[in-house]
Amino acid sequence: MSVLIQEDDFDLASELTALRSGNSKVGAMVSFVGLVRDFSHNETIESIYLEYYPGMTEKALNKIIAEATERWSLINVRVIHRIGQLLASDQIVLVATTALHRGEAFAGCEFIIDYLKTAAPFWKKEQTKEGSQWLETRDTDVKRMEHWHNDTVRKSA
Amino acid sequence: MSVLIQEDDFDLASELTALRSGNSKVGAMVSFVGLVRDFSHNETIESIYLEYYPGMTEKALNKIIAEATERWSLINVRVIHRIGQLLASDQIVLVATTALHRGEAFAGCEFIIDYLKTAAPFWKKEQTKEGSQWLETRDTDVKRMEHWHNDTVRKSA
Amino acid sequence: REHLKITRETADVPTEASTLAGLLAWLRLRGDIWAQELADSRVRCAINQEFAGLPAAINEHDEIAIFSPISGG
Amino acid sequence: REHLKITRETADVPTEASTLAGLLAWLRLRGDIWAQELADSRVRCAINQEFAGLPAAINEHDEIAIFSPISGG
Repeated sequence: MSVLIQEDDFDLASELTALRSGNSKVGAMVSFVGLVRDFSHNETIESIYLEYYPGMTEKALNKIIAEATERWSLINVRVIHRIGQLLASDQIVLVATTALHRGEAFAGCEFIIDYLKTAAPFWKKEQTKEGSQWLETRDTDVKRMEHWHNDTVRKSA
Repeated sequence: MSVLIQEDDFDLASELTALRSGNSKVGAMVSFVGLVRDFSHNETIESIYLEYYPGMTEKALNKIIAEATERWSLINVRVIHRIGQLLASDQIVLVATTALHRGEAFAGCEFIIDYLKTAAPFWKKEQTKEGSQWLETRDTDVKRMEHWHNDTVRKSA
Repeated sequence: REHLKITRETADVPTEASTLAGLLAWLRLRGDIWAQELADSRVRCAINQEFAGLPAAINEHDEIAIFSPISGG
Repeated sequence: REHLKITRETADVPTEASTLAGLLAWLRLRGDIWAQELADSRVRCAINQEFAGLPAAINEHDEIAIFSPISGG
């Protein structure tokens, strides 16, 4: 169960290898990688820039992981979130889970990224030659997060 | 969109790198790896052995992928399933998806592995010194597959 | 599968076995172990590499597969 | 954030600003841009690095954070 916030890129392969090693009960590993999409929707954008709130962000992520492990029987969890300047196709975030069975690994992974999007203090801005613009929370992210409050969802998987 | 059935192990890192490259619109990549759990539930088991139905199994997997891409807007899909003798902690199966947004990548990945478990002809047996035993379809796998027939699920994500 | 010790066989089936249900019934006549392993509720069938239900018709030269429960992944 | 050009400030707040709602109201008195950016509906707050609602009480030496909408991942 570990959280890392860093400017550097992460090596997906070694993260996943480390995550599943050391416990031979692991039957399922699910990973999510969020990537910077190209800027074809607005070609003046040259990069994005991510900030966080040192101290609080780590706490918020650990709290999200704790809630996930309370809901589902997860063997291991890894969250890495990058900050600073990122270009198109760069990796932004990794959420990976292992469990005995896939239902738990899937649910835990999706829950963590859905909560991260709305409850972990990160801010993203798009940078153009002229300046930059902070992004708003996406409505669809709020809806996805709220979906987990639903009682049938709480108990499934 | 490609399917591979092979005895050899697969390199998760290069598979995922290949999957996301070549399309800068990819915003989300989700992967599932199924692993052989240890045999602590029955220590006489030494390995498992997987068979398939050449021709039909590939067709069945391609059909599952086609249905997933019809339901969700997936950019790329990769399925690799191993056959032959496998030991504890070995990788059995990879399902990986890319999409613009994570909802589609998660749903497509989970749908494909759920259908694979019940609708792709693979057979698994547990091997002990004394002999071997073919496994039955797990009830929980059938339930997970049926869940996708639900109308609200069909339209979500 | 192991119980029947046969993985592939080419057979001339009687005309009354013109559906999967009919074929299974005919094969079960071979005796105890066949009757037990090929119970309608235990097997799934494919015709020419596509899943097919018990009422499905069988035609000449069709490739019929009778499966024990599948368990991949 | 960029609009206010301040990322961190240590301030003596009047006693009537003893809740987050009170603090926001007091900060909005600083003028136009503050009033606009710090509308109750736009911001989220944290006290000592934990999310907190507008009625939450503020105590001496608390670390208060006022966020614009978050957008990570």
